[in-house]
Amino acid sequence: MAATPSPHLPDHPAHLWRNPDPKPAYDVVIVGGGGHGLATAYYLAKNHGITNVAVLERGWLAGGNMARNTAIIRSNYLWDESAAIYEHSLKLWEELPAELDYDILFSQRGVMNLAHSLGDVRAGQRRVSANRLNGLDGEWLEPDDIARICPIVNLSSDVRYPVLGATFQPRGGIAKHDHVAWAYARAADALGVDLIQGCEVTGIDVADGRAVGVQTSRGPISAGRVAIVAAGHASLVAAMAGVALPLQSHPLQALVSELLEPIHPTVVMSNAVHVYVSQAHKGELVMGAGIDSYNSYAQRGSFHVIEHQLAAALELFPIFARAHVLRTWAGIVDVAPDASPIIGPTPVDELFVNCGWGTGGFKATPASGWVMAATLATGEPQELARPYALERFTTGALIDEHGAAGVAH
Amino acid sequence: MAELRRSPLEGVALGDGFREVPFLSQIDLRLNPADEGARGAVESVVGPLPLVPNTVHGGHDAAILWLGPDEWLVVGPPGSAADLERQLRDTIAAATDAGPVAIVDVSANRTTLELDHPDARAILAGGCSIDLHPRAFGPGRCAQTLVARAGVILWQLDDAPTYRLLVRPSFAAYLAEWLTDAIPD
Amino acid sequence: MLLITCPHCGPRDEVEFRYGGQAGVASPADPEALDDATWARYVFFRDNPKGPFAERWVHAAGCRRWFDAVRDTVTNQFLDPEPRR
Amino acid sequence: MSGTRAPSDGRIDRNRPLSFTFDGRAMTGFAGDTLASALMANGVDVIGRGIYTGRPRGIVAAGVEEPNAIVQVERADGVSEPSLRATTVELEEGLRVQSLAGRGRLESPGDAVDAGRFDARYAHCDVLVVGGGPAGLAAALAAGRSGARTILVDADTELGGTLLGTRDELDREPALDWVRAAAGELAALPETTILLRATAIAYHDHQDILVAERRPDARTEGRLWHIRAGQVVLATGAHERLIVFADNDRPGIMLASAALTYLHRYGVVPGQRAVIYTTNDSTRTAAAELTEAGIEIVDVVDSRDGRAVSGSEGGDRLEAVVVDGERRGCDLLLVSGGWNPVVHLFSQSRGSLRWDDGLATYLPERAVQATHVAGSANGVFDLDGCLREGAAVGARAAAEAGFGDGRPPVMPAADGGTAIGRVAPIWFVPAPEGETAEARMFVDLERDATVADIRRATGAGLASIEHIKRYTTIGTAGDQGKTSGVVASAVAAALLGQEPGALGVPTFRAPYVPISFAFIAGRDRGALSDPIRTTSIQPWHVAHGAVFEDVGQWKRPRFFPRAGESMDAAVLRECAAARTSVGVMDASTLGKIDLQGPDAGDFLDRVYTNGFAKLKVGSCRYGVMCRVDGMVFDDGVTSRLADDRFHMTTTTGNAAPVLDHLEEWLQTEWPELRVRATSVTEQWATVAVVGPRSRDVLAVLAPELDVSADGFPFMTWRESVVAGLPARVFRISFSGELAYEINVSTWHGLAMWEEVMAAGERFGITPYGTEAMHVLRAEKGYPIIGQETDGTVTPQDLGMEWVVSKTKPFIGSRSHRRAENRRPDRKQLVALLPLNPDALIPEGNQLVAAGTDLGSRPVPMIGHVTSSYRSAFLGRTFALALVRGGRERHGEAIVAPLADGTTIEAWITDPVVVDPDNARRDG
Repeated sequence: MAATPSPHLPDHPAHLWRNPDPKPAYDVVIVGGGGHGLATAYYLAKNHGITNVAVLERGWLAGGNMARNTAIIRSNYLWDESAAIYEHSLKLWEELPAELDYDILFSQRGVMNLAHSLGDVRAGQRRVSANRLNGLDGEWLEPDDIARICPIVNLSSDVRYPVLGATFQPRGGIAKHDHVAWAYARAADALGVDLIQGCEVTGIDVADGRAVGVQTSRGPISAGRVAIVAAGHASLVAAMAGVALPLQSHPLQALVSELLEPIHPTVVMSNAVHVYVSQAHKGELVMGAGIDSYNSYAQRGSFHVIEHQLAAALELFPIFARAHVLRTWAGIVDVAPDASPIIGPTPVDELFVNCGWGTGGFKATPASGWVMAATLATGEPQELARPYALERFTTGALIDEHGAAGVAH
Repeated sequence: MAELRRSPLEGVALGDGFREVPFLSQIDLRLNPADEGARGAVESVVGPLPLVPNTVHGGHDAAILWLGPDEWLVVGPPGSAADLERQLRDTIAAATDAGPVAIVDVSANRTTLELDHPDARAILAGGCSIDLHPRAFGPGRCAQTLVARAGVILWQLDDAPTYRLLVRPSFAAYLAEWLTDAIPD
Repeated sequence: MLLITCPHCGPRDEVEFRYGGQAGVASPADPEALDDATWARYVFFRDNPKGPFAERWVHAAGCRRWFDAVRDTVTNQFLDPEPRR
Repeated sequence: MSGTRAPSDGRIDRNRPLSFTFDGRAMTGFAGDTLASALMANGVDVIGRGIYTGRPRGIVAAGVEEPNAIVQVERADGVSEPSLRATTVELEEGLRVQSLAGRGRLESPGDAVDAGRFDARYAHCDVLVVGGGPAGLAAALAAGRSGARTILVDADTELGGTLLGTRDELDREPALDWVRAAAGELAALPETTILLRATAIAYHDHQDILVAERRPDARTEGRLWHIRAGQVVLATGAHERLIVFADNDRPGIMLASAALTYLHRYGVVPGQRAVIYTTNDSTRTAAAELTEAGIEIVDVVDSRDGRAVSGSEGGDRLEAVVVDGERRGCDLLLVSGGWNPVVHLFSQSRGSLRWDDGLATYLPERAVQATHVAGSANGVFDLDGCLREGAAVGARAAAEAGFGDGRPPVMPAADGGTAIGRVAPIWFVPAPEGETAEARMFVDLERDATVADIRRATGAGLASIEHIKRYTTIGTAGDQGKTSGVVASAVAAALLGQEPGALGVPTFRAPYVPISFAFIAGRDRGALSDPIRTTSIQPWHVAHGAVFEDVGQWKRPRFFPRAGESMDAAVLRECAAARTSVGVMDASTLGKIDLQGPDAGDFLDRVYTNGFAKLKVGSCRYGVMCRVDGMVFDDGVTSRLADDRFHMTTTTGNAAPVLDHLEEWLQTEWPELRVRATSVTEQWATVAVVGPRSRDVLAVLAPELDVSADGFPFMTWRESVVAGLPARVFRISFSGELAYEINVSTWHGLAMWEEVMAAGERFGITPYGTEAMHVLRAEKGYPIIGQETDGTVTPQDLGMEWVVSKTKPFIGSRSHRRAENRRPDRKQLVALLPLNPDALIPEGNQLVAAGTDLGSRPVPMIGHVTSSYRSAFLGRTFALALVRGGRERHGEAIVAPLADGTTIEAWITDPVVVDPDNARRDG
């Protein structure tokens, strides 16, 4: 249930993790200490008993996209393959606070996706229908329902793009991103996983077509299996082993307001005008925008994206006019041609990837770690991960989450 | 036929300092400027083409605007497009050494707003990111750019400064409303 | 807002342009001769470097010409003062 | 004691009193006051409360770095703005101010939309100078005199910077005299612009600086400047730091420079008995200045003497401090813990920072863009040095922009100056009672975070400043750690046993100060939030009661209801008219592209899946375009105007993308093709006349035109005069009926429409909108791009093998041969006829095979409905759907499970449900 918004944050545990020096060898080396890497390490240890594991992080743990996203959680994706993995994730989210014994401020306040055109309505109905048959909680809302759930949405017919309805997933919501990452990190550390920060991977050792270890800024480390879980930097790391990935890295901007009294009870997304917004537990409005068009590793985007976003936001939420932008920032999202992730083996034996999550990474964290851990444990793609193989770009069996939002008329 | 024509801003109340100049003739020309035969034929009809990017030959009544390295817009008084197009086609057909020239009557594809306001620069700078300072943009200059959320051909006529904004009919009402709203304090 | 130099129109704000991704990816002369993997490589795989990147832009709201430029994907600095055609 | 107004002094206008309220109490200040100075002058000690601790908090600073005095401000016009720093709010008549306990409130002024109006301005300059203090003024003078286009921005209401709050002299005259002269000279320079109340909030790539200008008396409340600068001079000054000790948050404890600013600039005496606690020379003259104002100096505690303040006493106001273990009664503690150069913009511009031991802070190290730093922002703290460096940097920036010789102008000499010397920092003062007191040692006042919080973070295993920031929330509030960031980093370093500069500081994020959403949105609101595009026939549609739908930026008539008529009834009526008599619709929004050149036919062969090179002049052909991945991108009819000229149409939404697509391939892949593409979308208005009587209507309008079936066959076009207007008439059909699309100049669109209506009157001509258009085409199985397709659909999936050439390559052809695209169980277009002819399956609904168990999840889905309508012609409902292996399932049943738990069963049929032989169309 939704926690009552309060400016108070829970206290963090007095101990989070050790800061060990790297050992010379591990059964599994995970490149990337973000949410997905940490979750992978945790499930490797917990589900598969594999604890001789190192997570190598170039900077500080969870300092990439995990620290830069808008923390929205939902599973109401269109395609069966997407719904399956994101719903697995949502089920894991529901257990996570208890399992990890950490208040991650998981709040199932519902996620609403507004429709502004007949095409949006059709696409929304299609998605809700698929969600229900897939066993997800999807609902279609008429404007009256929207007003009941989120009274501050401007439902006037006079606005430039009137709201015609919305999809709604009541079990969707938000969580506190840092807490999630730290909860996984603490749990993995407690199970014996080495979390090694300030350790940049500079090369992948490949012998006879098989990955055998990595070169790092803190020396060579040999590995039985290597997993690349490096989000925006995945294609760079994979290239060290000669593996090409069909990914492009783009800035994805977000911003946050000052702390405000509770006013926005749910999560509202509007793909048509590129806005998504929630009010976090302490009271700040957290808002995301569209992806900047160009490739970048700069963790910053162009300001016109923010200007468009706020203009659109004020059409939907006039009451936000006097809220203030406190900070803006950008993550680096790696996007595959079909906007779906790539999970599984690579042409190099014992080298695995988990990347291409684009804008879906945060909500996928538990399932991503879960399926990646199973894949690393067995060497075979976990069932939910199987459709996300790299080969799909050759066969054409894409899972096109871009296309699912077709906009031409 | 004049009585049957409607300009996009007919009947629209416009703010002080700008007005619609409807029904100008506009011919879009596409040719390779290195093709001397084609260029010669065209220039024998319309006069020299401006080859410097974003410049204009001519003025109020008749002008040629550079739109791209192989594209120009010939602007003339209302009602002159059909004759001009015919003349161009005939001349090019007769020029045996001319390569292909694309000629399209686009007179109705954009309407023209003329901005003649003491604060014209400031008004435009409210939504146009190009540098309109006299050192950077003066009479005889043109640019295809954006003013707020509308694509325009911006064209400075004189030092006053008077500007023309050529805009698609479907964006004309938006642009007019934006300009009316922009008149500064 | 990036400032992008159109080789024809000069420096203009990024909003006048549309991004075209990696430059220099020629379409295969004979697609039918390619196996699925090679074709997939052409359709879906592009370089994604951290650092200098040869990329394409089109001056969509201006002269509508495509051009290539080299930009550092970390600093966003364009490395060629005059972008190549 | 609390603050009081001095009998004289200050830069306020004592002849202009202003009344306001604070938490309901009526108060008076003066023009020239900030809200903070007015509150202080009214004796207010407690402005807010700690967000977690609830402890009383007073005014600490005199500028943007204020962490405590954050209030909700309601203006006389009813606009209420949360979370404003009282130190940056200019006092105005009628303000209603409320204290906040950490969180602001969003309020709508009644039912009215917020009246605030903001706008934007693009500007270009050779040299932008940020900051109008001594260094910035000197830089602006140097740049301005060179003739460079110079913009000087300053956040304050007047130029002068710190000089406004000091009694410094230049050439033995008051420094403010020089400021006035400099401002006058700059204002007179033709190419120099001064913006006051203008805060540079962001420094983006490519010298793009955002400046937020407050405009209290103008038509717009604020203006967001987008300044593209050749060179940038940052003269942004420095913020004084607090010192962390137990109970260092008590009202009455404030920054030393702030206290002097209140005294000199605002004529406010901040207390009666003061202790000064310093680490550096910047407080050197403070004691004398305070004494002159009648404030008793109880003690001056200098860290360089090994002395320290370790605690405070009092309630809502300071009563005493503990100095070296001894109690000293006082109501004011002036603190100078050192200075933090304002490096925010420099850091945003990607410049690197370095730790400076002498100043105990971070300084700009290396610029990446054309960025120069001058004055205290660069670690230069004496007035003489600021002026000299400002002048030098300004001249250099101008020279690098191509103006002047780079030689700095001569500046006046400062008498003495205010150098800070070497700073002996104290990151936190240990308390006699040990670590327990650390929970009362505040590092970030706005976030109520303490040394204890930092110790807990480091103890938990955190060693990165970013982790510590997130664990403690230090630096995440509205002040973005302006006074706390360096201290927090140094405290953490100390607790980790490292040097003070070891950890760095968290990334500086834009904006430098909080800025309202409305400020950024500017004028892009309401009607101007996005263009509304309409056709030339719009006045008629509006006059005749059309109901519109948004199609991209276009507003298109969806249907034309008669009085009291429902949409369903209107659409049935409109469809019936088109099938039985004649209907008319506005098709002007279709994209139109003129293609000219000898290779135009070859080019079309490459971009369409089917062939065009051999199309006869005068003929039209339907074509489909794919993307490289083989998926349908667009469709439309293209007509040959001449051997070397075609007229292409595209879908409404894809008009621009298709033109871009054509240009991309022409310019980057096939530059050898001699083809030119020109958009003529808005050159032509298109009136579609549809139905068995359409020929009669056209015959009336174009008596010279042979409209007979043989004289003007299907899929041909004619140039003609129609209703006296020059026109191109295309005999094409998107309805399956006999139909003509009359194209005339956009100028003539409305006239042509009216002529068609008049000519069709005797046949009961009926205007119809997009909804009827969708029904009519669906009855014929014609897909709509974006409705039947979603980027995963091939032409073959749509049953359009007939339009896909087997003999020539085209964009995407190779992709059609990939394994996935040849699977027999791909989703294919079919029509569905519900068993119950009144049952309408919702569009988008998923489909399952007949007999599927709906009781468990997941339910296997085999397709979805793309379009669903009531057909006037069939007298029943029908739908189009994409169904796995659909072409092999004609005649089978399929089930649509609805949201309410019921189902609709339907038969799968061929997608063409009306006139499969095309007798009507070809009539």
